Formats: sequence, structure tokens, C-alpha cells
Amino acid sequence: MMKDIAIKAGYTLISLFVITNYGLLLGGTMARVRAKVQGRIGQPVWQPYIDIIKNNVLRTGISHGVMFYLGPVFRLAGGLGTYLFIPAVYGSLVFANFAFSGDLLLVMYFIFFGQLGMALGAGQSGHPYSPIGVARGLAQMSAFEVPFALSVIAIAAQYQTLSVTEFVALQQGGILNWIVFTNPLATIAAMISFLGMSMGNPFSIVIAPQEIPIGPPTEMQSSFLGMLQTNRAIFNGAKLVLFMNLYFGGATSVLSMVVKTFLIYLYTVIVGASFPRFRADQSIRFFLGIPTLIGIAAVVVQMI
Amino acid sequence: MITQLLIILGAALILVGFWGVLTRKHIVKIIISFSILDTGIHLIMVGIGYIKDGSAPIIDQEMPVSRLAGNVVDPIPSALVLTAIVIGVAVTALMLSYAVQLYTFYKTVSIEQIKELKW
Amino acid sequence: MVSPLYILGIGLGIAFLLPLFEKLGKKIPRIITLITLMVFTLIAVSWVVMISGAVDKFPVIFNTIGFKAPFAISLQVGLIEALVLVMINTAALLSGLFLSLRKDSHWEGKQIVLFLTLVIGVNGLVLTRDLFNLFVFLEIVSISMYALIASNDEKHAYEAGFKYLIAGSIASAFYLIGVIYLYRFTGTLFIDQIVAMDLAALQATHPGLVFAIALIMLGLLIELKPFPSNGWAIDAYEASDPAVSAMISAVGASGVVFAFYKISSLFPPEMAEIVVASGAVTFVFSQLVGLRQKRVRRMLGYSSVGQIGIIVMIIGLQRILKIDDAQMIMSSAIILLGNHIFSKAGLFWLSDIFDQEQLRRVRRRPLMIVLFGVFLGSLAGLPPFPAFWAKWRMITVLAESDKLFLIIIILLGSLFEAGYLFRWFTTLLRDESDPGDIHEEQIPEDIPVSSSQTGVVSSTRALAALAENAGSVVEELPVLSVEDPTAAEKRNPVVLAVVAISSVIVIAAGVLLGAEFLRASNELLLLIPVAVLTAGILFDLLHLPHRIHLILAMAGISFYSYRILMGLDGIYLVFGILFLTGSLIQMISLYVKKSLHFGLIPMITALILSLGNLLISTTRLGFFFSWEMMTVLSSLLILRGRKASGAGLRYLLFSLGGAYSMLIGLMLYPDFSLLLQGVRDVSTPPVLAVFLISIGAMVKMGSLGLHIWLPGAYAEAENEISSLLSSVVSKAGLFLLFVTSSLYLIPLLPSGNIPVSVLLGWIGAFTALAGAFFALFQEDIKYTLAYSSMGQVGYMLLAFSLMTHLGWVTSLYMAVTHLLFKALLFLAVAGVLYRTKTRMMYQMGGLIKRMPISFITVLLSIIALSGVPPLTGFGGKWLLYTALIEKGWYLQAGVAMFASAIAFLYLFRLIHVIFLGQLKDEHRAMKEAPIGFLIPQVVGMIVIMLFSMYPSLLIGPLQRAVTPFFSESIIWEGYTVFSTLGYWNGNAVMYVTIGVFIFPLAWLLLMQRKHTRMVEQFNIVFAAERPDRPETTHFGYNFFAHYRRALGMYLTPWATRWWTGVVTLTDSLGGTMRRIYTGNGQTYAFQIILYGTVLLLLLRGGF
Amino acid sequence: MRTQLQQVSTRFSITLIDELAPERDDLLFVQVEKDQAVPFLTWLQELAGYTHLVFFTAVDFIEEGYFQLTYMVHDYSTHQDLAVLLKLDREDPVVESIHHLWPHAATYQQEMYEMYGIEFPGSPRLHDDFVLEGWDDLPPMRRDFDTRQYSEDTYFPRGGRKSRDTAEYMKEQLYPGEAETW
Amino acid sequence: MKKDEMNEQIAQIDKAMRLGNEGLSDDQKAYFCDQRPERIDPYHGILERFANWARAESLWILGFGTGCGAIELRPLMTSRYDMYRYGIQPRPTPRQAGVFVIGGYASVKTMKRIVRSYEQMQGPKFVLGLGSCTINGGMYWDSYNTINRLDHYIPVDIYIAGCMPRPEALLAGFNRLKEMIKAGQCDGMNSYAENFDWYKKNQKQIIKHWNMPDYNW
Repeated sequence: MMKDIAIKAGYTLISLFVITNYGLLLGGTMARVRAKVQGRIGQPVWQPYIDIIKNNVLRTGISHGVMFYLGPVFRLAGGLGTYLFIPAVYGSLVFANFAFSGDLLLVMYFIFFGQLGMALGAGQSGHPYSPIGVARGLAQMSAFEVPFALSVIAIAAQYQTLSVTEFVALQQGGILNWIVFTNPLATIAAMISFLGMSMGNPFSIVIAPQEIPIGPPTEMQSSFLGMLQTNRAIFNGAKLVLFMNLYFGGATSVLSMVVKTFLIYLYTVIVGASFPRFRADQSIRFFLGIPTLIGIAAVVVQMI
Repeated sequence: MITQLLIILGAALILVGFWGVLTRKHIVKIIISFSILDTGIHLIMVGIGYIKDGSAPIIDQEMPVSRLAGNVVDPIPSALVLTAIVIGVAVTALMLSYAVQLYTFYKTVSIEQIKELKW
Repeated sequence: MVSPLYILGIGLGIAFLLPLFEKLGKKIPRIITLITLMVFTLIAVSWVVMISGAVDKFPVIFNTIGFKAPFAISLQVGLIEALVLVMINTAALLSGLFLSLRKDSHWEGKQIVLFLTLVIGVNGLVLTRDLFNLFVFLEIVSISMYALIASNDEKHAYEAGFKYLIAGSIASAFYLIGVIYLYRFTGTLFIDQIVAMDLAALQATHPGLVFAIALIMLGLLIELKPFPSNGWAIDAYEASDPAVSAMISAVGASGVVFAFYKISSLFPPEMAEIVVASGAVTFVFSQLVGLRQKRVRRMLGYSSVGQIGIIVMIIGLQRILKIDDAQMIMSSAIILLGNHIFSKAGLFWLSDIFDQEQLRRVRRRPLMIVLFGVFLGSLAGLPPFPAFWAKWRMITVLAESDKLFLIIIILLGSLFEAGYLFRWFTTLLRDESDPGDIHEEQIPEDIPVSSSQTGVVSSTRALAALAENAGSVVEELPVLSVEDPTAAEKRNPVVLAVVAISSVIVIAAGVLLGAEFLRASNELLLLIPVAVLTAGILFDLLHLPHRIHLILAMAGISFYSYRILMGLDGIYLVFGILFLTGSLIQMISLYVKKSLHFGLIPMITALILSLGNLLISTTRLGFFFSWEMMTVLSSLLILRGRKASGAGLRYLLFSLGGAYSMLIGLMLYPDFSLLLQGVRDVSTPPVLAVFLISIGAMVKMGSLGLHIWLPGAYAEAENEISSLLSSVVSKAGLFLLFVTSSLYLIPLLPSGNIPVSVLLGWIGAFTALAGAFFALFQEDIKYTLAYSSMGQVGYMLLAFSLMTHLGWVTSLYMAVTHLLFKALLFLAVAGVLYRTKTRMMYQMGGLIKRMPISFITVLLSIIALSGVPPLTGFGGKWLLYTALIEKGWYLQAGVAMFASAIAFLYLFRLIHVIFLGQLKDEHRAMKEAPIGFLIPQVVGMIVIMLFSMYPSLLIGPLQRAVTPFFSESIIWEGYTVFSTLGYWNGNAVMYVTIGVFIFPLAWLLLMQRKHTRMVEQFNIVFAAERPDRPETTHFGYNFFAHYRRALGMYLTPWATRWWTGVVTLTDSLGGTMRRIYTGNGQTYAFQIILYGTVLLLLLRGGF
Repeated sequence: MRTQLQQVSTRFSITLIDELAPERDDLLFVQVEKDQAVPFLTWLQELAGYTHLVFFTAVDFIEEGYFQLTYMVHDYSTHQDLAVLLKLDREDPVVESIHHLWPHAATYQQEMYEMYGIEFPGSPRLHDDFVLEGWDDLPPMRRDFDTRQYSEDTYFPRGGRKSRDTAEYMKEQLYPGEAETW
Repeated sequence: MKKDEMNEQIAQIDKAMRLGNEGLSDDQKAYFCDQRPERIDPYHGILERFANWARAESLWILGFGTGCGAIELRPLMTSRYDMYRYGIQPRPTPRQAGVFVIGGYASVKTMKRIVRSYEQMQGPKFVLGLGSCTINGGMYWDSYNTINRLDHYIPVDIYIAGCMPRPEALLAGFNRLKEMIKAGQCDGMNSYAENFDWYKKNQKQIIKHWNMPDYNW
């Protein structure tokens, strides 16, 4: 028993280590990509590491209270948890994580855990910009959840399962088994809401840097900020892995995972680089418009 | 014949009474109309009980109980009429005293102007 | 056996001698009259006692002068006469007492004579069997009434009296003509003889016979004030002395009603139908017109007319129905009559007392409130008063003879009546600060903004403004003993005692009848709440220490719960624990109350017991009785709130509407009792019944469209009560659904093969969504929570209507967990409100440092409520979606997900705006909530954590409870629960969450172990400026403005508009109707004659 | 316009100053006495159509011993500008406020109070800080205030600074040696 | 008894260590932290060198354009100069920024905001004075409301002379700053804490309306 737990813990650490580094490098790479789009050279690929290190070795820090202190912890716990409840690589023991203890619904709701903690931490800072950012973020989130939820329901109805592992299993055996091909409508709805989920342009109103300086984490600094940056990498990785598992056939090896998630992320970066920003109410209306209709269509197709 | 006449007269008086109640504005005239109405009713009552050529409703050897029907004037309507007249008088008196009071309060005898209570 | 002649003889004798007695002393006639009335009453009582000993020997006929009818006038005493006389004479006695005891009483001389004459006349009306004698007594009654009306010597009284005279004269003219012709055709005036004749044969020889009977009927009917020719009567009720009005309404009208009943045996069936129609029209339209009425006595007049109308209707009906039914329904008429006599008289008296004491509000007069409530409740037919039982019986009979339309009429009229009566109640009860209807949130004109230089000045101004604002929203009721000293001088407790006797009679009659009705099904236990309520109110009136009272109550409830929970199993047990244990824990917080809150504890206790009774009732009647008790008690509890008059009224009316709808449903579906007894294979119910019953349930649950009572009721009630209502009482609807679930299994909508349950499911889904959206835009925290409850109950409805094993488990699971965290939330918020004295969220902020435990409670409960893992709420969501997808309700699942996302939004706003952000100056010195609030919170938190760690603890029993109905759909493997779609291991999730939480926390502690400075609330980066005031720095108002901008146009309150439209329509209908009451006596005369003509023509079958 | 002004010149005791605006024909200058300024401006705003206050400023003529206030008003219908000049004694710098005519004049007046110390009794927020927060010296725009001295006293001047005449210095830099012949 | 006395002494010392915050009215004092900034010793040896390397390679500048010189910062973000490649990026809030670029002249009114923002930055923090105005007042040297020497108010790590300096000069300045950081020469944060009273005196001499705490945490 103890041995099992120890092995599991070891595997978990390996898995986390991989996803953290991957997430950070992915972030750096994508910054490079964005720079190329703008005709710049861009920051070094390892810049995220330096930033995190710098933030962690700052000499001073400010805390506004217990919730403020715990906010980033919640956030990172949310990111880690989300990742840990998704099997990252199909068939791999190391990267199976804790997918046995909960299915897709758990993952979808666990995302809220970090959001809530972060929002609470930001709230305790007493800074008005934080809740403004949170309010925007939450509002936008509730909007993009709709097409995503519909899409998930559609594929759950199609495959009669909610287990992520099973989704991946059912997509094995050829590229045409991927849900992106078997249920394109659901995939489109989900991929549009993925844009909102990754909070890049055109849905970046939440962190509008000039208007409400960086939004929720406006008071976060030093190791708090470092923690948030770490989470950004992990959480991004988790989301990418989730979408890969759900719509793009999952991954049977770390390599295929890297390739697929890279491409999915690239898509959001390209969209982000080419569009201006929506206002919060505009993005709500956007998500509840066409993408929701697509989602409903995907569901209705399953019902007939 | 006379019975019919009485009844027709009574009916006519009733109609006159109703007409008066419904059309006169003066409250005393309305009260008079009620009296007329009452009189009409009384006439009918009497008319109903009356039997032409009937004898007085006294039961004796001449008029055993078995022959009563159709041969004597029915005494009950007459008794009723008496009661009714008494009641009618009482009501009329009450109405008139009301009329007096109404006049002292409203300074009018027109029923159309005594309508502060409504809805 | 005392001969009835004595009554008449003594009465007349005394009446004539009274002027002589007056010479002996002013007070003597009063005493003599009262003694006489007492003698009358005693005689009547002795008859009742004798008759009930030997029913078969009666009725006895007494002849005057020694002759038999038709040569002499005969009087009859039967059970029914004796009963009516007891009631009438008691009422007259009370009336006499009232008249002689009240302050500035002018009850002497002629008035006493008239009064006595009236009573004798009424006694005669009841006793006599002779048509002409009836006329004489009628005239005696009328003349004494005409004279009594004007006894207060007021202008309007004379006007009304004259109109009454006109109408009465026309009526007696009709009657007299009818009598004389009837005599002509039949040769007798003795009713029994005429009845014995073969009227049909007689009709053949004398075609005018029907006409004669009709004229008699018409004469009496007009005396009974049928709509629309009753303007004169209502004028009289309004204008005369209230005590006289009470006499006219209670004594006079009752006599005439009985006379009408007597001659009803002459009616041929078609005439009876006309009478029924006339009665029904009178009932429903008088109540409709009453709705618009603002003057109290006139309103009571309409109510009287309506009540008499329904009795007239019954009298007509008993001629049409079968013998058994006729007797049944007649008994209900007698009960209704008695109910009417005592409660209407009581109300008239009360209105007199209000006038005397110049009371505009009775909020601080507990006894007055109790009396008032008793009379209103009994008039409106609420349990446990006699009218409730009477109406139940009547409706049962009507349902058995398929007279659905009449049932609807009766219930509609009752609803109108309850509407205006309780509007009066709420108006009198309401606080000075109460706007009368649900108020829009009050936002201070502007939050003071100041420059830093003038900061001090404007901050004090801001403080003053906020304090003022806070003062106006303080929740607690004032201590009852504080009151206006001048009012005390005008008090007259003796008079109130007379009124109290009347109310005691009503209550006692109600309880006795209840016992009689419920004994048949061995459900006497159901009356316990009434007993508890009465006893508790007495305790409160005696000013017993409220904490002792509370402990007694809680002990009683515990004992009761123990007893009934032992006998329950399955779903019943689940709901039993939900209702009883859930409320018991919440009662702890009542301990915080510092002073006696009149009626609070008894009403809560009775409410909880009624909820428990729902579980053990086995018949339709028992269930409906408990349901109504619960409704009435909860609306009374709501009305205790300071600004709750509008909300309470709305709640009462919606609940009554729902209950009536349910009642019709129950009537359409007699097998309902079987359902309650646990029989599952019952006959297929009609779809209409299913609909109506589910409307009853959905009103209670506040489903979309029927929800508009909900926010105000939950928000404006006192905090503890809101908590109880939203976490426990709202589940009663769910319970009803579960009990009647067999109803939904088969019935299909008429338009196709869609089951009713699908419709319910959609309603549930949209209720969840709408509730969440409404909650999103509230500034008032209690409104937020109220709408949140609405949404949550929507989920339960959705899950229930799945009609699958998993769906039901979900629904029950959500019910239990919702009880937990909504109670926690309400309690925590109650603590916050208790300290902050404001309900507007944006006026709070930064309270986390002042109230950490409350914060943790709220945090836990919002995590649970929004379904975020690892807490127990996620289980509900997981079950729900799994169940929905398994069943194939995909779109509903989408709606539910959207709703849950929105729920997350408002919950975050709740916790943020209250506990985070900037602490306000006025809250700087605040303390944690009182311990009474904290204990239940801590208990609840422990339970939540337990269920989160080990979900099987909760889901297991629920699964077993549902298993008898469906086959199992989820499997446990260790701590993991498997459905056909997915799996969930609450235990492992908890451990993983704790693990991933501890890891970063340790990292942070390591990195931040030194030089992290705790700073104060203004040490923020404020665009290189410094904040000036916490108020201007706290972001809390209109939090989700962009959502409003994006979707605001879809949030038009359609339901509110629709119901406002309905109310306006009804109101204006009433307003239009009452235009016929022009006030002109001549018009009234015309109406009477026209009415007579129309009735006669109808009788002839047309023109 | 000119004729209109001439008509009321005696009424408000104003004098037209023609020499000040030779280049534009839509701009007039007019001199007004201190006690007639507000009546005249009221007349301009309400009757003459000058509905817009373009600016309101002051100049310190220390040599002549007065502040010259300039009310610049504009007529939108004719697009005429009118500058109303007012001479204000430096020793008694108090003048009637015009915030009741143009609410935004309060801001100009606040600024003038801060910079020149001119009082406008009744003007809102007049004594609140405008640009200078907590200034406690002479109003800085008065010409008797020595700004250089103040700067040297207050702001820790860094030594070694050389000031040059810009034109000379640039000539020297760009055309060395030609300075004399140029 | 002795313990009580000691506690009292400690309390007195603690009180003396705290800032007076005289600029605030009494009812506002509770809103602000009144702790004095402290000197915080750097790590030792390689650890500090590593930390300094990270700090140098990740310069987050505060996006606060205090004067006309800020216009020269903008081109740095463009593709022509691309400061990102040096690990430099702008941050919108002082909490997250490490480098404060004073863009040219600083009026007294701006100075108040500069002090506040500087104090709100987390250490170690670096100040880069841009343009002559920060050095000796530049063309505003005799103005009544523009400071002459920035280093009398906050510790400055490096000046870039010029009016205005070109973006290239700025980049050169940043690179020089990096070198200095790596060499451990930039410890403005500690010198500010050590000479806190002197800085405060200078600041308060020009900022007359001092309506903020003495140290803006």
C-alpha cells in the first residue's frame, strides 16, 4: 500500500515536472512566435524561467491578508489539480495521473477551484481593479462555458461516456477516429470557447494592462507572482492536454502530445495576434451567439 | 266578476306603484307610491279570498266543514290583509320619518341628490 | 322540552315592558335584555342537548292556540333549527354585551327595544312554518333593522336606511303577492302541507304556481342581497354603527337565510338551479368588487354579501343533489353560516374598536393581531377554522357530483376574498417604514466623494448618511411593550374580551370539527400544530420568558421528530430528516434574540410540526390540511418582517392559489389518498389533475413563472425565517412531487405523446437559469440568496422530473445538501446583517478580518453551492449531468451548466463584496457574529466536510430510499461511484486536492519566510494616487454591469408583468363592476325589479 | 458688431482698442472698467450672442502696477471673437467672479488665484489646490516672484552648470570662427 | 514585574521605530501601514550572483511616463529596437515592476507620485534617470516647480544624459544597468532604507502637501 502510494507520488512528480517545463517552454516559444508575427526577434525562449526565478528571489513582499496569501496557492492548486485529473498520455503509467478518481465533469468543475481562489486572493487586496478584472473574467468564463459545455455534452452523448481516458481510447486507430472528424460541430464550438479560455486576444479584456493594470493580480508580486506564472504554464498545459484528449485523439507518447498541444496553442496565438480586443459585454454576446448555436446544433445532431 | 275587477284594479295599482317608485324623484312621492303599491297588493289579497255570493266564514250546522270549500268567503286573506295593512302603515310611517330626517340632513327631497354612499 | 313559544312570548313581553324598566334605572333594561338573551341561548342549547340525545323523535312541531295547521301557526324545532338558534342567540348575546360594554355606549331606550325585537323576529323566522307568519317576522326583523341602522343618527345612516327601506318594501311586496297566490292555489300557508302536495299536478291545473313560488323566493332572495341588486345593503353595512352592522350581518341575515332554506323545499329543480346560479354569481362577483374596496366596513359588507351568496348557492344545490349529498352539503352550509356569524360580527366589532382607539396600525398589539387573524382566517376559509372544513366537505360533494365549474367558482371567490381580507390585515399590521409593496432596492443618492483636504468633513457626512440608511433597514421587530401612551387611555379590555369570546368560539368549533373530520382516518395527530400554536400564543400573551419557551418548543419538536421518524422509511425518512432535523438545528439561532418576539416561537414550532405532519398524513384531507397549515403559518411568519407586508400578501395569495389548484387536482383524483398510503399501482390520473397538483407543488418551489412571490418573501422576512423558508419549507413542494410521482409516470400531454414530466424538467432547467440570473443583479444580499434558492430548487425539479433512479438520487441529494449550505449561508449572512445593520452588499466589505468564522462558513458553502470540487456540491452536479445525459436530456444539461456557471458568478460576488475589499469605517469596531449563529454553522461545516470526504455516507442511504422505485443505476466500488458514463471518487479527489494545495503552500512559506510585510487596506497601488475613502475604493455596486449590458434586454420580468397584468385586470374588472352601485336609491329599486324580472323570465325558459 | 459695441459704449463705459488686432477682422479688443465688467459680460452673453468663454487669463504688468485680465468670448453665429480687457490694481487684486455666467470660469479663476493671487469672491473651489499642491510662497506667476532664486533655494542645484545664449552657442558650434563675419 | 517592564520597553522601541505619518489625519492613520523600511541583506556568494543574474536578465520596467522623455520609451517596444530580446518588458503596476524609468523633468506634483510609486515597488529595485532634467534640471533648471537633482529624492542607479536621449542611448543605458546589477552595484533599495530620513527630509521640503504615509508600502 505504502509502496503504491510512493510510486504514484513519484510518477506524479515526474508528470508535473514534465508539464511544468513544457508549459514554460511553450510560453517562451509562443512569445517568440508572437514576436515574429510583429517582425521582432523577441525574448529568449527561456525568459519565463528567468522571470519566475527573479520573482521568487525578490527581497521584499507585500501581503494583504490570509486570503491574499492563499490566493496564489489556490490558483496553483487548481492548475495542478486540473492537470492531475487528466490523463496526459494515453497508455502511459507515468502520465496517467489521477484520472481514476474523476471524469470529465470533475475536470470541468475543478477549473473553477483555482479561479475562485485567485479571485478571493485578488479580492482581499482591497484594490478595486482586481474585482473589476475578476468580474470581467468570470462573466466571460460563464459565457464561454456554454459552447464548451454543449460540445462536451454532444461528444458525451455520442460516445456515451464522460471518462477522459475512454474518450482517448475510443479515438485510437486512425486519424479519422478523432472527434474533430467524427463530430466537427462540437469541435468547432469547443475550439472557439478555447480561445476565451486561454484569454488571449480578442478575449483579453480581463487583464487589460493599461486600463485596469493587469486586472486580478494587480497587487500580486514577488513569489506570489512567481507562483501565478508557474501556474500559467501548468494550467495552460492542462487545458491543452484536455482539448487534445477530447478532440484530437489524445496522445500515445510524450512526443505526439508535444506536437499536438503545440499546434493547438499555435492556433490561439495566431488568432490572438490577428484580432483586436472585445469588450466584456461584446465577448459575452459573442459566445452566447454563434458558438452556442453551433454547440446546440452539435447536441441536436446527437438527439436525432 | 267583481273578483276579477278587484284583481285587475289591484294589479293596476301595483303597476302604478312600481311606476311611481321608479320614476318619481321626490321621496315623499316615492313613499306615496309604495302606499299605492301596498294598496294594490291588499286589493288582490282581498280579491283572491272573495267568493261571489259566498257566505261568511262561520262554521255551524248550515255550513259544515265538508261544504266549506267554494261556498264561504275565505277568511284567511281577510285576516292577512289586516295584518298587512298594519305592517304597511308601520313601514310607511318609518319611511316618512326617514324622509323628514333626510331632509334635515340633506336639505333636499330629491332622491337623486341623496347618494353620497356608493361603490 | 321548553316550548319555543316561550321565546317569542318572553321576548315580546320584555320588549314592551322595557320602557317601563327604564324608569327604574338607566342600566336596568340592558341587564334585563342581556338576561333575556342568555335565556334564549340557554333554551336553544337545551334543545340541542335534547335533540342530540334522541334524533329520531325530532323535529317537533308546536302549534299555537291549540289548533293544528293550517288553522293555527305552527313552530318547528329540529336539530338544524336548534343549532341555528344557538348560534344566532349567542351572537346576539355577544352583540348585546359588546353594545353595553363599549365606551361611550348609547345603548339604551328604543335601541334596546329594537334590538330585542330584531332578535325575536329572527327567532321567529327560524321557528315558524307558516308562510304568512314568516312574512310577519320578516317585517318585524326588517322594521327593527331599518330603525337600528339609523340609530347612530348620522347622515349617511339615514341615507342607507332609506335605501334599505325601499329595497325591503319591494321585496316584501314580491313576497306578499307570491304568498297570496300560493295560498290561492294550494289553500294553505303551512309549508309542510304544501310540500306534501303533488306540486307537479297542481302546476298542471294552476300554471301560475311556479310564478307564485318564484315571487316568494324572489322576495326572500332580495332580502339576501344577490349581486347585482345589493347596493343598498352594502350602503347599510357601511354607514351604520359597526355593532349594528354586525347584528344585521350576523343575526338578521342568518335568520333570512334560514327562512330561505325553509321555503327552498318548495322549489322545483329549475328554480333551484337559478338559485345556485344567483348564489354563485353573488359570491364571486361580490368578492371581485370587494377587491377594489378601500373602506373597511364596505369591504366587510361585500364579504358578508359574498358569504351569504355561497350559502344561498348551497341551499339551491341541496335541492338538486341526491339526498345524502344534500344533507352533507347542508351541514357544510350550517358550518359556514356559524363561521360567518361569529367571524363577521367579530370583524365588525374589531373595526369599531379600531375606530374608537383611532388605531391605524396594530403591529404592537398582540392580542388584537391574534383576534384579527383568527377572524380573517376563518372568513377566508383557512385551516383550522370551521369554514375550511365546510368548504372541504362542500367541494368533496361537488366533486363527487361532477360540478367542477362550481368548485372553480368557489375557490376563485375564496381567493379574491382572502386577497382583500389579508390586504386589510397586512395594511394594519405593517410598520411605518413599510412601503406596502416589495420595495425596489434603495440606493443612497450618491456615495460621498471627497477631496483629500475636505476628507474629514465629508467622511462624517458620509457616516451620517450611511448610518441613516442603515437605521432604516434594521431588521429586528421592536420590543412589543413599547407603545404610544395615548393609545392606552382609549383601551377597553372588556370589549376586547367579548370579541375574544367570539374568536374562542370560532377556534373551538374549528378544532372540534377538525377532530370530527380527521377522526375518520385516524389522523387526529395532525391537529397538534393547532394545539401547539394556541398554547404557544397563550404563553406569549402571558409573557413567559422566551428562552424557556424556546427550549420547551425544541424539546417538543425533538420528541415529536423522534416519534415520527421512527415510523418512517425510504423517501419519507429522507424528507423527515430534512424537514425536522434541518429546522431544529436552525432554531438554535433563535436563542440569540434578546427579547420576546410575539408569536415567533409558537408559529415556527407549529410550522415545523405541520411539515412533519405532511409525512404522516394518509388521506387527501389530512395532507391538504397540513399543507394549508404550513402555508398559512409560513406567510404569517413572513409578515413579521418589517417591510414584508407586500411580500407576505403575495406569498399568501400565491400559496393559496397553488393550494386551491392542488385541491381541485386532489378532487379530480380520489386515489390520491392511496398514494399517501404508499400504494404505488394506482389508476391513471387525468392529465388535468396532474397539472393542477404540480402547480401546487411548483408554487411552493417557486418555479419560473410562479416565482414572483419568492424573492420578496425570503428577503423581507426576518433572517432566521428566511433561512428556514428557503432551506426547508421550499422542499415541501419537492416532497409533494415525490409522493405523487406515480402521477407523472404515465400521463401524456394532450397535444402528443410528451410526458408531463418533460415539461416539468424544462421548467426546472429554466428556473435554475432564471434564478441564477436574477440573483446576479441584486444588490440586496437577501434577494440574492432568495433567487439563489429559487435556482437551486429548479435543479431539484429538473432532476426529479427525469424519473430515473439517478435523477431521483440527485434530486434528494441536492435537497439535502442544499439544506445544509443554504442554511449555513443564511445563518452566516444573518450574523453579518445582525452586526452591520444593512442589507446592501456594497455597503459592507472587508469583513474577513472582523468575522473570520462567518467568512469560512460562507466560503465553504459557496464552494459547495457552486459545485466546485472537492466539496459536496460537486457530487450533486456530477450526479445531475450524468443523469441528464443518461436520460438523453442534452439541452437541459446545457441549460443547467450555464445556470451553474452564472451561480458561480453571483456567489463570488456575494463573498467578495461582503468579506473582501475595503473595510468601512463604521465596521471597524465590529465583532464576530453571536455564538448562537456560529454553533449551527460549525455543525453544518463539519457535516459538509464529512459528506465531501465520504459521499457514500449520503448517497448510499438515498440510493436505498429510491431503490424500491427504480432499479439501481450507480455502483460503488470502494469510494468510487460508477455510472454508465463516468465515475467519481470523492475521497481521492479530496486527498489529491489537499496534496496539491499543501505543495504550493509549503513552497510559498519557504520562499516568503521573511520580509513579507502585512499591510493595511489603503496600501494599494492606486494609479500612483492614494485612495480617499473605503466607500469609493470598494468595487461592489453593479458588479456584473457588463452582463446586464450584454443580456439585460432578455431579463425583462415577464412573469412579474404577466401577474401584474392579471391583478390589474381583476382589479379593474372589480372597479368596473362596482360602477353599478350608483348610490341612487331609485336605481337600486330598478335593479331589484329588473333582477326579479330577469329571474322570472329565466324560470319561464326565456322571453 | 463694432456699431453694436459703440452703441453700448457709454452704457458700460467701454472703449474699443483698435490697434491691438490689426491682422484679423473677426477679433475685437475692448477695454472695460472693473465695476462694469460683469454687467458687460452678462450683456454679451445674454443679448449680444457671445455665448462661449474661450479663455480667461491674466498678465502681470508689474511696471504699470496692474494685472490685465482678458476675457475672450466667442459668438458662434458670426464667429466673432471679442477680447474684453480689464485692468486690475496689483495692490488690490479682487474682482467679481463670473462663474455664474460660465461655470467653467471657476477653473480659470482657481488657476489665477493660485498663480497670481487674484481673488474672485464667491467662486467655487477657489482656494483649493489647482496645480501646485501645498504652495506656500508668493504666487509664482507674479513677476516679483524670483523663480530662479526659489529654485536655487529649494531644488539642490547641481554645480558646474554653464548657461549659454542659444543663438550664439549654436553659431559657434555650427560655424566656428565665422561668428564675427556673419 | 520585570517582564512587564521589558514588554513596555519593547513596545516603546517599537513605537519609536514606527513612522509618524504626520501627514495623515488621525482617523486615516489606520488605513495605512506605518512600518519603516528596513535594510535587507543580500544573499551570499553564488546565490546572490545567481539572483543578480536573474534580476538583470529580467528587467520589468514600470510603465509610468513621468515626463516628456517617456516618449522615447515607446520605440523600444517596436520591432525596430525590440527591448524584449534583452529581457526587458513593461509592467503596468509598480508591484510587479523592478525598474523605474524617470522620463525627463519631474515637477513637484509628479515627484509625489514618483516617490509613492517607487516605494510601492518591491526590492531590489532600480531607477534609471532619463535625460538632463533628471540630472540637473536641464532646461527647467530655474523653474519654480521642477526638481533639479533626482538623486536627492530617490536613489538613482544610472543616468542617461541627453535632451532627449535616443532609444539607442536608452538601450545602452539598460545594458550598462544590467552589467551593474550583475556586478552587484545596484543596491538603491537598501541605501534608501538606510538614508530614509535624509530622503524624506528632501522630499518633504518640496512636497508641501504631504497627505500620505511617510512610506507607501
